[in-house]
Amino acid sequence: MDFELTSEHLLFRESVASFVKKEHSFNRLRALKDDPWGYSKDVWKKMAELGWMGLIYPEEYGGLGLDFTFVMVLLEEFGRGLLPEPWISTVLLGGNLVLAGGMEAQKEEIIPAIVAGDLFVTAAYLEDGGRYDLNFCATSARQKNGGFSLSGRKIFVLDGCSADRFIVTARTSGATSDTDGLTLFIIPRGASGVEITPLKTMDGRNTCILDLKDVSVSESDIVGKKDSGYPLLADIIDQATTGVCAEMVGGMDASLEMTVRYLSERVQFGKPIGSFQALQHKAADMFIQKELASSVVCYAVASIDEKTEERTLAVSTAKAKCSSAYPEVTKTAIQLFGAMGFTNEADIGFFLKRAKVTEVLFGDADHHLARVAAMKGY
Amino acid sequence: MDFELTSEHLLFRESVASFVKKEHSFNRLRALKDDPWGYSKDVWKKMAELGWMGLIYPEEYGGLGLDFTFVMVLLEEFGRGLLPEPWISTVLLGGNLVLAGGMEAQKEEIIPAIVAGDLFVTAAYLEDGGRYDLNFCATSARQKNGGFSLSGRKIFVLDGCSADRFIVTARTSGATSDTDGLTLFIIPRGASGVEITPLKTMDGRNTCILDLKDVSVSESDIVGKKDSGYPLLADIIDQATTGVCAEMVGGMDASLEMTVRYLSERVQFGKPIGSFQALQHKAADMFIQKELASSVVCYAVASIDEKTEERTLAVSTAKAKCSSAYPEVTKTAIQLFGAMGFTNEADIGFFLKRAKVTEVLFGDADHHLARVAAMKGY
Amino acid sequence: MKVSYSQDEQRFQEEVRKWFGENTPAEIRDQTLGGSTLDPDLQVKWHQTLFEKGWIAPEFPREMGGAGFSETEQFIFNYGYSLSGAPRLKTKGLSLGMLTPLLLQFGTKEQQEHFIPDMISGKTVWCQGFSEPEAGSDLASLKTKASLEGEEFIVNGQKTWISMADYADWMFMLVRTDSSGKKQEGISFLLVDMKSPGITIRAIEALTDHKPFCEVFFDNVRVPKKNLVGKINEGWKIAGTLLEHERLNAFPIGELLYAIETVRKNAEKTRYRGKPLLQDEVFRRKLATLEVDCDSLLYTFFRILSQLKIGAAPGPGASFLKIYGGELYQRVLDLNLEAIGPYAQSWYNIEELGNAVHQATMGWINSRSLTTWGGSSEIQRTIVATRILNLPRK
Amino acid sequence: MKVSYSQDEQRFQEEVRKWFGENTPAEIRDQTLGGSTLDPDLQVKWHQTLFEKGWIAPEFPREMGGAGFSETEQFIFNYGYSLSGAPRLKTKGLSLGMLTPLLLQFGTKEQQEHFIPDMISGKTVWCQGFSEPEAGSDLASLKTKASLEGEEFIVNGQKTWISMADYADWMFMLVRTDSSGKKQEGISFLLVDMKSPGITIRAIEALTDHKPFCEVFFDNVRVPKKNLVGKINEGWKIAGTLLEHERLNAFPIGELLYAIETVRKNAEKTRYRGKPLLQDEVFRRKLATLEVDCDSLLYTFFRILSQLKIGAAPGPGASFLKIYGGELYQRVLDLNLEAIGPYAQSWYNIEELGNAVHQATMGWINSRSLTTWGGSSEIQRTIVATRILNLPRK
Repeated sequence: MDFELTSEHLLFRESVASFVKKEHSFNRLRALKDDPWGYSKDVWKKMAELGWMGLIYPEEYGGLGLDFTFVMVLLEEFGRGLLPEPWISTVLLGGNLVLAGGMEAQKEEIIPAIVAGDLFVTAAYLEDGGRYDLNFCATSARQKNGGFSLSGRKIFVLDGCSADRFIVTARTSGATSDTDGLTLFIIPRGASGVEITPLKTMDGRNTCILDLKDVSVSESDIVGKKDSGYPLLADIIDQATTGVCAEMVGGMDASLEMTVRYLSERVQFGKPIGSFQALQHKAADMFIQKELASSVVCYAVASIDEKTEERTLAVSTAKAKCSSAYPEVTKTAIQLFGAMGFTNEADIGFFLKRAKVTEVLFGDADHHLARVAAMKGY
Repeated sequence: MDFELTSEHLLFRESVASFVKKEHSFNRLRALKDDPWGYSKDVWKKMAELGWMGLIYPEEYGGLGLDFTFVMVLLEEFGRGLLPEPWISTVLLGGNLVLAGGMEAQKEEIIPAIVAGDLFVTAAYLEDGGRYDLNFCATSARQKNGGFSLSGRKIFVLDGCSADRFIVTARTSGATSDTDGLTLFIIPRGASGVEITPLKTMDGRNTCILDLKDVSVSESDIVGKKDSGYPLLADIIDQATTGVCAEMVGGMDASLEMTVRYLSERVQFGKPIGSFQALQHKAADMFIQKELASSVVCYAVASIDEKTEERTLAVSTAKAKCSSAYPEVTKTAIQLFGAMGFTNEADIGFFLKRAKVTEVLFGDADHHLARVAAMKGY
Repeated sequence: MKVSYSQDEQRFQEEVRKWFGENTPAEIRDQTLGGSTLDPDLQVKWHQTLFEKGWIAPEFPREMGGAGFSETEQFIFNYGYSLSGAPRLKTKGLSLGMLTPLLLQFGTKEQQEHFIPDMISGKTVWCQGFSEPEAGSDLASLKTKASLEGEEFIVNGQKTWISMADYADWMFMLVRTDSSGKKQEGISFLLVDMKSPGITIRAIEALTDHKPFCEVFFDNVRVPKKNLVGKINEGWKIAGTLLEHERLNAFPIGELLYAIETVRKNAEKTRYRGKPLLQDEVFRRKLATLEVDCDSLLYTFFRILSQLKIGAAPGPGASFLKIYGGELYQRVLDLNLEAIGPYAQSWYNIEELGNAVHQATMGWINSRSLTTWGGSSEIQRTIVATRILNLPRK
Repeated sequence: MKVSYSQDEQRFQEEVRKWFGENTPAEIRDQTLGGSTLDPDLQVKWHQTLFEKGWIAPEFPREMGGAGFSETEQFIFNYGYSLSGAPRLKTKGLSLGMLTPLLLQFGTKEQQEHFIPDMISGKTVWCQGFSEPEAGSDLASLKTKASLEGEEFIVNGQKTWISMADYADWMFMLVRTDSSGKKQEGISFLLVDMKSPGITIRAIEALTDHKPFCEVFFDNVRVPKKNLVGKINEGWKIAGTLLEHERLNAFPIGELLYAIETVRKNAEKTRYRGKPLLQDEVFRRKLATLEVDCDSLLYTFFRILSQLKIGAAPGPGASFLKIYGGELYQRVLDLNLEAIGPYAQSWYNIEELGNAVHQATMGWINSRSLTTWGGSSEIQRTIVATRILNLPRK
């Protein structure tokens, strides 16, 4: 077991960090708060120019073909700065689904466009009443005129307000909670019967409710095999979950760093408050939680890179840990910042909100704990 | 809502406290550790002379007829000193069952003897596989020769090594987990087919495994109604549970007091360790937990005194709180005592062990939380 | 000890339940979980409604405008009030919960007669000027200066974290009147008309995107000498008493009871694998744990409250209620977000989601402040350790 | 990064599993959960068995008597060792885990050659004389005095909390050789033959009713000057390095893994409402929570361990492993008692209950010491805050 990064990974970290520092700031987040997208296409294009959209995609589609550890490095740095650009939804969800399950024509149309920074794709799979279960799907795909007619509602579609394409789960057979019978379809934003209701999250990012009313799609819009969308979706969601875990680790690290700085600078009773034992011990607990999360995320990333049999267990273990650690770390940070932590004038509050959003994104701690128990065989 | 004690209660507290101080010490616990009974009949007789066995029994049977608040006061003081005498098993379990459900002849035979300090009675109801459920009963009572023949095994019978009589649950009808079909029988220690295996608990008190092999009893040995023993038992166990909660509050109070003293006296780095903020805050948390437990036990005691409809909920709320607070408080105490706390030379360890035993006695926190959820209607 | 009600008390309980059910405006109830941002106009309106009913001050005698309730009636009243979803009022907390007992203890007869009736009726709204940018936990380091010139104090300096400063008619504040001795010794307690020339106010935006508190700047503000409470340079002791009242008032009893009910309702509405989430064993256990802690705290609160006489200082006991109450309320609102699952990430109030989601997320953010304002949980634990347990100070 | 095994590594994993399965004596395995009270004779026997197999020191080179394993092999070995239920050995922890790296760094060639081989083979057993009655957390306050007279130190004083002092052949200890300067400056590090005249030992009874540690009294005990490690008065720095090794050794990795397995087995055997307790949703969730925390810690442990070269000091990172490892182990053993329900109150080992119950209760009591010995969790958190996070010291 070895968690050392190569010099390539370390160099990449430096370049991502300096990009984030140059192109991004917390004041940018303040400015984007009421923006319908919550991010900027300019920054996105610059990222694309650096090749980051194709980071893990094969070279034949214009990608760099790098390993998943690069994803970890990239997203940790995004997490440190809270960069809001939709890399997870477009690259890890949308593009990855097409790459893993799509027909050659779909890949050729979509992947290079993503790599170029010209196309936003996302996945739409959550439904009301299903909580975090990917198999829960009441959206129906009925055969009609040689194709399918889709009707149903998806919620919290990640970056859905700005997506050009949606990869949607719909039921071609089976009952609402069956694992079998799910099919993935690509739907363009402008398709007839598609309605988008914006749903901003507390960290200022965009999600949407996606209503489908008799949306017509053809066989050629299917990603993967009919009735067998679940394993494909589950595998890709596992990867995206690991990505968000890396982002959470970066967020914990930045929260801790900001808190330590504040504790060292803020003076009360004639000394820096960071010299008070009770506050020191809370900072120590933040550090411990961050370290634990970081290690287990490394394990999940390496498991994905090596395609081990335990990777799904590793991912759920990582998300369960991050979904409990990140909120704890940021709550403690807010507490240690005192009244100042409760204002929008301090930056630390951004991390509290992002922690809450990422806590539930792709399933909260309890959801993943139940999976861990099942996979551990009890 | 009023939790003030009357001057009678306060006077009684003083007299119990001075008795415990005079007749008992932690060194006495050390001496009794390997004693098969774990307590002394001499002290028991002295308690009887003060009228404490009959504290809540009606005057017609030689009792004092006082309210349940006196039980709280008595047991809080026992809990402060960790007095090991079997007041809860004999008075709150054994005697109370007879008083609440017994025939006049049974009452006349048993209650005055308990009041005089001449008779130890206990209840035997727990079985292997039933965890804390009172209704779980595989012990059978088959009709035989106009009476019954009892066979089965009871575990952790409180003060069973020294009991003269056992009030035993046995199944006269129904399946193992049914609530109906339970009957209570009085069995004398020496009855044929009774086998007692000592089972010392970690606090040095005695319990036993009670094996019954074709033990013959008659109709006149039934306490309460045939097949309807459950509600009677449940009600008396509620009272005993409340009693043990009061003991737990006393134990928390003494643990806190000893810890505060140690923190004030032990010097490291040139000052009392109680001046260090991290240790102060742990002591503060001990105090908070003790106060919360104390209030909810008062509520349960008053609910029993006033026979309110909510009393079973109040009892389970109290036990759930005490079963989490007492172990927490004593674990923190041990931690604050450092290496010294881990020795049998310090007294604080007695509280850790008693906390663990009382935590599970009459059901642990989870058992009572499940009851709370059910009684709150979800 | 006594926990059950007489028939009269049961009737009163029913009356309270009924009145609040009929008279609490929906717009107020909806804001309870996000309580501390309740619109000031709504607060004053609700204050005045309660005053007209005679219920604004359950513990005060009738001749003062209070309800003159017995201790049991107070319990019944407060419990019913809380369960109705009606919020604690800052207008009431500051004026009736904190300043009134203080004026009764330390104020002149003239001050009592001039200020108290308008506080009770809700005619005047007060704010509290204690904290400064460099004097938070270390309150005694405050620097805002008041120099006596003839019959007036001239006040210069800056206060911060002041709720409703941009709405209040009056402020009670701590000022430095002497810098020569120990820092606790030169502090005085003043009542200041917020319309005085020289006062500038800047609202601060909180994590909720609301502006629930302000900075207030004093530039040669003139305050009549008669508005000094107690003696000059003896304000620290008065402030200490007041902070104990504040801690008791800071105990979020109403929010707690209402929040537990809300979690339950949300878990009943939320579907999880074909059943209401409330039937999930794991969720049930979590909720029951919080219910037990809430009940324990509730009984403790009333145990301490019933020992208090009107105007008496609550003592350091109030500290531990504030610590545990704040932390427990945060745990309850954590579970409330857990109940609504993916909706926990939502923020804006869109029709599709209904108000429960916005209320839950907003309330959750708001609850983070409960363990810092009015003295952080860290400061409170030190108070418990040194003043209740008598552990050695540094 | 790398987490999966090559075929060779998988074969080695199987070999380890098989060897421990066949060679770990049942009497040893049964004591693992109550690890720190493992009978010294059994410890030495097991130490020697491992030595003969060549597996006593996985990380040491073969020429020293170690196994010379690669980092991955070390991981595989340690993991397999732990899961087998074989306990950490105090004989190994003190001598190989702490003293050997220290002698390699600070000792003379003569000391290295004289002491290390017997430690590795298990021929000599060591104990550690650091704490004193008035010098626990505040270790630098130690008073046991060593005066140099010619070629010998004369040692007088008292040490306490010493594991196996009544069994060990040698002690490494801290003594005061100068009282004139700062308290950290006059401390030296000595190796003392426990058979030296003037040594008296008193065993102390623990909460487990065993006597796992002793007080040791020194009355004019003569120690040859050549048994001084490092320079005179420079023992504090050496001790600091050694304490970091101790913290890494104090991390209860084996107990944790074995304990989690034990909880699972106990919950499988325990019936609850007609089913194994392990099928109860609430219990499953609790166990899964601990498994996630254990795995997180395990990966962190190996991440830190793999960064260490032999003999290098682990640095302050070892502190946080010890904190979290100890606290987590306590949580696991809490759940282990919860699993066995009413049996959690039992103490004596009666046949009726089987060994699992005694092991569970004894292990639970024993685990309480994990967060105090070798520097309490409070001290460790301060180390993390000031030495890793660089927060200001007082």
